[in-house]
Amino acid sequence: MTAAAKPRTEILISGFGGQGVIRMGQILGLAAIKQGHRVTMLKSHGTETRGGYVRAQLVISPDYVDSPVVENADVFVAFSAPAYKKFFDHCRGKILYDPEMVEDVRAEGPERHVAVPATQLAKERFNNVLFANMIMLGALTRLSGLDYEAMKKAMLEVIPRFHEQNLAALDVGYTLPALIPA
Amino acid sequence: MSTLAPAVSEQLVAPWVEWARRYTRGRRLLEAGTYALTEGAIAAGCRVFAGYPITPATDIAEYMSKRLPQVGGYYVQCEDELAGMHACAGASLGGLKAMTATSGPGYTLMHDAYGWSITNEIPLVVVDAMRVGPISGITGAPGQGEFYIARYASHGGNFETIVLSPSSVQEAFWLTIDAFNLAERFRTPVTILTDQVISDMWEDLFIPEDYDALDFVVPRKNNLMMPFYPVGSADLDVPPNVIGHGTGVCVSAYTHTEEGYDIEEMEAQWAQTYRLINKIRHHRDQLTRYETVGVEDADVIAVAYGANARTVKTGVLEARRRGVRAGFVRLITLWPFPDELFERDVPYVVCELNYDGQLVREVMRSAPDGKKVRFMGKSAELHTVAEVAAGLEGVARTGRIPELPYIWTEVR
Amino acid sequence: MNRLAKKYLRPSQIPTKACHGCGIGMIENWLLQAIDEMGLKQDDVIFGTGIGCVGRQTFATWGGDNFGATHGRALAVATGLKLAQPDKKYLIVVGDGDAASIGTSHLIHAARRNLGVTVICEDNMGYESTGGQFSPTTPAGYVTNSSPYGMVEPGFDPCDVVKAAGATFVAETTATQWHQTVKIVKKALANDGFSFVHVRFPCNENFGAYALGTRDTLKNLEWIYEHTQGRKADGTDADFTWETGIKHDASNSRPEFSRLMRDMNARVKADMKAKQK
Amino acid sequence: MALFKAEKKAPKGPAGRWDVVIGEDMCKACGFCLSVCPVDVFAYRKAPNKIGWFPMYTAHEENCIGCMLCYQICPDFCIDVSVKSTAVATV
Repeated sequence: MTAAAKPRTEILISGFGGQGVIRMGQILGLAAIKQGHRVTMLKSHGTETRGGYVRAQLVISPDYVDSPVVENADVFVAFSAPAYKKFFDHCRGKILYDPEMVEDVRAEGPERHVAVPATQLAKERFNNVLFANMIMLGALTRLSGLDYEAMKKAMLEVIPRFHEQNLAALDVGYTLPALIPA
Repeated sequence: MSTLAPAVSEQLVAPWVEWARRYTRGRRLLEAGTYALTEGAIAAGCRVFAGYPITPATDIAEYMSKRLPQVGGYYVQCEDELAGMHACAGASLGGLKAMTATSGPGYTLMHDAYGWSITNEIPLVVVDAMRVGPISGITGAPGQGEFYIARYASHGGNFETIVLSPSSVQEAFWLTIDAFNLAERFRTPVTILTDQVISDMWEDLFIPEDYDALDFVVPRKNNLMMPFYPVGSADLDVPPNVIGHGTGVCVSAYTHTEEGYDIEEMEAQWAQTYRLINKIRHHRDQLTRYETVGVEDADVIAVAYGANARTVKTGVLEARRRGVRAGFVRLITLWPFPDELFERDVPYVVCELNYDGQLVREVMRSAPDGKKVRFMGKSAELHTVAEVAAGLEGVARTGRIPELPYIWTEVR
Repeated sequence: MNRLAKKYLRPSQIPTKACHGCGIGMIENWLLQAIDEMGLKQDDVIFGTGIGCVGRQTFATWGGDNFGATHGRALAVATGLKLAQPDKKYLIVVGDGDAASIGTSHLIHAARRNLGVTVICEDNMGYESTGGQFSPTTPAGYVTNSSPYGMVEPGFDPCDVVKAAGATFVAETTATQWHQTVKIVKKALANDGFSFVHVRFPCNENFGAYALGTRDTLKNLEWIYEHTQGRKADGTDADFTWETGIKHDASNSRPEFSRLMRDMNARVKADMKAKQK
Repeated sequence: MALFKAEKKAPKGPAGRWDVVIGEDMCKACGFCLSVCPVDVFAYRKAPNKIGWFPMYTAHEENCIGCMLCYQICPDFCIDVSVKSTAVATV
């Protein structure tokens, strides 16, 4: 390891417990590792297993990551209104939010906000909100220009069941028309 | 995030620097610190885990319950931590390498067994995943409150302890093997003092593919003869006596003779104490592990260990970017305390996760001028990069740490 | 030195540190008889003790491997040791403090697991090595150094506790029942599981002096005898009677702890092999 | 009924065929052997042993009937009772 400058990417994902926040971070992290990056992921949550806030802080870097704390996120994924409010100031880059969960969006930086209707799409396409996190991950992959194939591979490794639906959900997010540059 | 003009010297002094260079075939995973601690133990030949679940060390117990039967080992979920560490000591006496894992509230319960294991020179490893206190505190927040408890891990005095602290998931893996090696070599319990952040954090982790091929793992050797140890000798290579081979081993809680018989004579007490203390003090060169950044030319040096060292190191680099010649010392071996790392007569800024100030007192003692040692204590949360940089800048320019919210600077 | 002491004990540790007339040596002598009659050798038995009179006096007298744990933790140590050395016989000789007070949780859980050890609880009805305080087995009303107005707390019977916890062999004797104790210890050692033998014996220096009002070794052993028989020498009933004999015998009725662990490991290994194929 | 018998009986039956050996240096003079013995075998020494007790010794070995009570009750592993080698030859 060296103390030389190193580009680091900070990603912050937060929402309620049970929304698959940690799973999303895990897949993202593993995909980065498969491509030879170094990754840290801090996860923090309230004491309750379901319902409280859950946060995953990922740092991806080509070299050893010193501080694992996300202080200025390049991407912030907000799955809930409290999470959006709590961590808005920790982000200086893009904010992906689920408009069904986060209704009041701050006025500043409209160009940074990207609405991904993950919950709504999950309900429509799969009749199950549990797939919202994969739709969001697909969208994040597109938006951040990450390797889609690596993401799919990592997803299959991390998630034990329902591979076909999850792949389909990932695809829904990745091919979201609003995100594809004209 | 930062661009450094001149190259800064960096040094990591630890045996796993070489290990990592030699063993490159394996798997790369995204795993938690608890997983790394477990796999490290399995790789080191640990075959017994006895303990009691406690957050944030619980996952170690869970991983162990899955892994140990696969390698012919035993997972025992005990009635309490007292039983846990005693059962580990028993298993180690019977010839199996053993480990237990706990957090602060359980660690204090283990002191009884810790002292027994020290006195009887039983090798084993104890993981303490520190969380913020006092007492039960917050289960999901890091703390560094057991720095001194780990040193004085039992009553009665007259012993030295070995305490190591990892600051990444990868390091937790190698360091656990190292802890087992030191336990075997020095015939004593070794504490791995980690914290909630490192144990819960997920990070890229390299695991070598074949544990049996790791030639640096110190194997368990059995001393199949009396006496228990050669009296007055510092011969460390006397391997542990093992119960169950009919050698007439005596393992006693009391001060004992070289045969292990309890005795109430001062000469025996002195001989035992001499051995227990000096087998560690006289071999500090084999025990000190640390990391430094730019200490040679530094005007101010930040000191930290564990998870906290991660943000402190980034803070040091940030201070450098702002034109402050800052250095960084990360302790990996906490005890025996590496006094020699604090030889330069410059201000030291000690960042630790408590408000009472523990590590800072040792730095004050070993630095040439204790009055120049500054304290930045924070509770339940890692220092931010901004805080550390501001602190170092303040000390370098004005000799004082600026007022920062939630940072305590007073040491009484 | 008698023939069994010569065969099994360490000459350097005899005489023990026990006070004169202490029952600890008597009981140990009977343990030796049981071991000898079962044809066990020094190497076959691991002798574990705790702290207090029983721990201190019996520790290191056994010629084979010994351990003296911290107070109450002998069974916790034995739990780990049994996994590492499953084929040995374990004699865990502890006092009433170790078994019935400070180490009760370990006693209960060792019984629950059916850990393959034989616990001999040598009970002198108080904490005598610290000068004679009451313990959970001190009879109600008796005066000790910490119950100067009589023991007000109710006591409990450790035999009931371990039986409820799942011990597979439970028995009680006293220091005046030598043949019975030898027979019972033999049965206890033959049980591949958790055996508990509760043996009451006299302390002259403390319990005798304060609770019974005499340091006369004969009178104190006579007191034990009276409460074993339920009748005093003059033919009147004693104030209470200990129920002695085998209280529960389910020897070898359920698998021993370390056996269960090894069986599970074999199962896991077999499953792993099957999956690899 | 008492454990100890104050009055000793005259030996009957196979008396005189036994060796009664006492390790006097390890005896703590509790008196159990003397009291439990149904016949008259034991007596106290008039001089202390090296651990400071006035130990028991075999005063009348010829009275021993081989009941082994002393062997069973001795708390300090002192006493051994065995068939006399000469007696073995005559049996």
